[in-house]
Amino acid sequence: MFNSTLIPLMVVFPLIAAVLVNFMHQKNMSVKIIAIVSSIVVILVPLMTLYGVHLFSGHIRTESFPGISKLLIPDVYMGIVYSYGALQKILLALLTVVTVFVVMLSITRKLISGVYVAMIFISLASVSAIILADDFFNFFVFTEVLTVAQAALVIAVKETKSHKAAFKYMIFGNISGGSILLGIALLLGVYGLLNMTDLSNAIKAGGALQPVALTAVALITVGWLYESGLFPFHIVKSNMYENAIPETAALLQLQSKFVLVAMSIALLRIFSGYPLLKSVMLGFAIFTVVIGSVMGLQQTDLRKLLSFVAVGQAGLVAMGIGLGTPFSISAGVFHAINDVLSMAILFFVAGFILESYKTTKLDQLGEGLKKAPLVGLIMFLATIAISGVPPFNSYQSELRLIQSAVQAGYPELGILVILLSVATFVAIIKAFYMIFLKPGTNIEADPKVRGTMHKTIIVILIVMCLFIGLFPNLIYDPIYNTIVALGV
Amino acid sequence: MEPFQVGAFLTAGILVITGLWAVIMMDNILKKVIGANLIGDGVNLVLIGIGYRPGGLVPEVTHQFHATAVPSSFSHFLAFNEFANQASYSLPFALVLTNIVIGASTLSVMLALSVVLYHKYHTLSVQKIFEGMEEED
Amino acid sequence: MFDYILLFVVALSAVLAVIQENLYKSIIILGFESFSLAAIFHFLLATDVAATQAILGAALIPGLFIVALYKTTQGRDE
Amino acid sequence: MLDKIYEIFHDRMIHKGKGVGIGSGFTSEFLMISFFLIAGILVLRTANSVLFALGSMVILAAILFTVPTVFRVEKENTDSINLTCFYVALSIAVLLIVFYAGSGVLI
Repeated sequence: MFNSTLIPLMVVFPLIAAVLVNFMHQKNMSVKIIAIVSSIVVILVPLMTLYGVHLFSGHIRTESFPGISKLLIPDVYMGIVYSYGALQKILLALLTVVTVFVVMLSITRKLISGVYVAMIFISLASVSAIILADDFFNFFVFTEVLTVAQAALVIAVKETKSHKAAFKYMIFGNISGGSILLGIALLLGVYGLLNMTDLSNAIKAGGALQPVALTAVALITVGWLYESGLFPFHIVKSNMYENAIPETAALLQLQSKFVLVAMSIALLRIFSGYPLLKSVMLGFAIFTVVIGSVMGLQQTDLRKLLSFVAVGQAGLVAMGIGLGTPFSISAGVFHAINDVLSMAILFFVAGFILESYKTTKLDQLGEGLKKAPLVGLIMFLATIAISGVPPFNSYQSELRLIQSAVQAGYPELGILVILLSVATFVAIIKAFYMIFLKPGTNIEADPKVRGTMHKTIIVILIVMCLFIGLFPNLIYDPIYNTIVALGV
Repeated sequence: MEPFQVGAFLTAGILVITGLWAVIMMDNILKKVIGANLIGDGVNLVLIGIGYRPGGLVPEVTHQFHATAVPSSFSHFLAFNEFANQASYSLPFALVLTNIVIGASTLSVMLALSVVLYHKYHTLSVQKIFEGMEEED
Repeated sequence: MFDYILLFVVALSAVLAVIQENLYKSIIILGFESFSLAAIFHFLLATDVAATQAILGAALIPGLFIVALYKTTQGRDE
Repeated sequence: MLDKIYEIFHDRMIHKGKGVGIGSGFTSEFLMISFFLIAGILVLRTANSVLFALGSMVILAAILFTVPTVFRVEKENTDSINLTCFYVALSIAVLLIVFYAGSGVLI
């Protein structure tokens, strides 16, 4: 069997880089060099790796056990398996690109230490593992690592508010981690398997779910809600985004949306014959969409506004996935990819504003267009990109979401998607007006802040948005084919 | 299922529910952390209970395995089928080892955070730390 | 019989650790609970896990708690 | 009519900036009401049960009497850890009940 050997490098290499950077804590020059070199490698590895599966320590698939086996299916994997396909390639390429942007922005700042960069690399490694893993326990371990790494990134801000946000995040992370592991344990007790492909086959072969397996579904769904920041946990997530450094918040929202995609696809694969799960996902997603956008409209601080909008958009992604047809699932995944780019631009703009004005409170800002015309222009473009105006990428995915909602028999949800994009537009254009156009301001911009790196990065990202908007099929077709092939 | 296994599962249920109650209802910040620890303990007990087989062999310390034994040569110590019928299931044990270590690390981060929050607010009450004083940055 | 008594001890000390007013006593009870849990792991044929749990759960975690408690209340009763 | 609504919103949002804030308040109120209408229509259309229909009608009527709903939503979504704890416990319970009842284990 073909064993693709480069696949674990996507997880192992960022971990090695994290350890190295962590050792070089006080030495700024070596941290810079190591970070730049590892960034280049990190970007190159997903592009160079061939599609395939990696079987850890060479445990091949067993043929069948003799009569002693009590398993429902004869043919199982014996070790941890990572699989790498077109969908994983797209997600990982985007993840590494945005992570490298954030690393570049971090090492240009004076205050940021080696430990901070190390945490960024650890979170990169864990999200890669979550996207790649085909083994449920491996998946769980890396969600826990991701929780700690994200909390550490927020703690690094050294304000009391961010400490409180991180404490809340970790307490609820403990609840959700416990419930995911309990669900895995119950599934292991019932079916004796941990591999997702095998579990899916075994559950199909075993007929209707028993009460114990139903409990497992409910517990894993609680974990899913937490990892993706949906309804009861949306406050916790938006608190994290709001209290992190805005550049890091761009990374955090990207990570949680990708974990949402990976975990939803895993859940839909495992419990593919269980339609109630999709309805529950849809219900929580709709609730999150509405509450996220309503709360976003009410905010007067740019970071808080953007974090609620990010939560609402995550709900939109989950809505596409919860509709449950292959078309809607791929539209949801496509929307996750598009939305992550435009949200990242907006958070980077927020980072620039925080750096040059030392505040993000909307009623204190104003007349920014004279100071930074380029940033203003790109924020406007990103605003119309995120609210689904044609030349940009979110238009393509929101169109597909509406089409799939109508096809699945819920035209009302199409209306809801349109309303949400209108609300998002109103919320962010309000912020745009108050920062860049509103006459009269009482704070001065810091003339020393040039923000060359910020400007370069947001120009690159808006060009990427435009490119995906003009050629959507380059991204969309591989996703659709993967989803159809997975048979969720 | 064995009676002892059932007892272990019931105890695990009590642990998880007690921990959840402590996390959700208790006001003291250290009690919340204790509750988080109890949840982890309960889940570990469930996993260990799955692997139990009454009177079974312990795979890690069984005398059938010598230092020289390689997987292909199990047969001359004990037939593999016979071994598989007698040994306890050791996959969950490996999972629990991982989970104990993860739990300890998250716990230490939470404790450190609660110490930091105490130095800011001079109280351990969650009510006083998280509610009120919202306007102060 | 001893193993069933241990199960009861674990459940009882978990509840006691949560409802105990004095935090020092609560932490000591938590360590006791972890150690009994390690013994149960031994009876459930997981000896390696029992060793890890005995070290981490009964020594390291209560130690961390005690340090945190000392750092927060400086030995005063809260 | 519109002036009266403006007055209501202005009184409640006095600490939140001037005209632009009230405009976005209007938008979110409109979004909430349309969401409840859409949810009501969905439940009425998909659930073929008199119980669900009556329940959703009652809830809709109750919500339409508490306009503006935005401020209530905002009050329920503060940073408070206790509120989040409550909603977490509630949703765990709802999930267990939905999965058991929907698969015919409980009912």
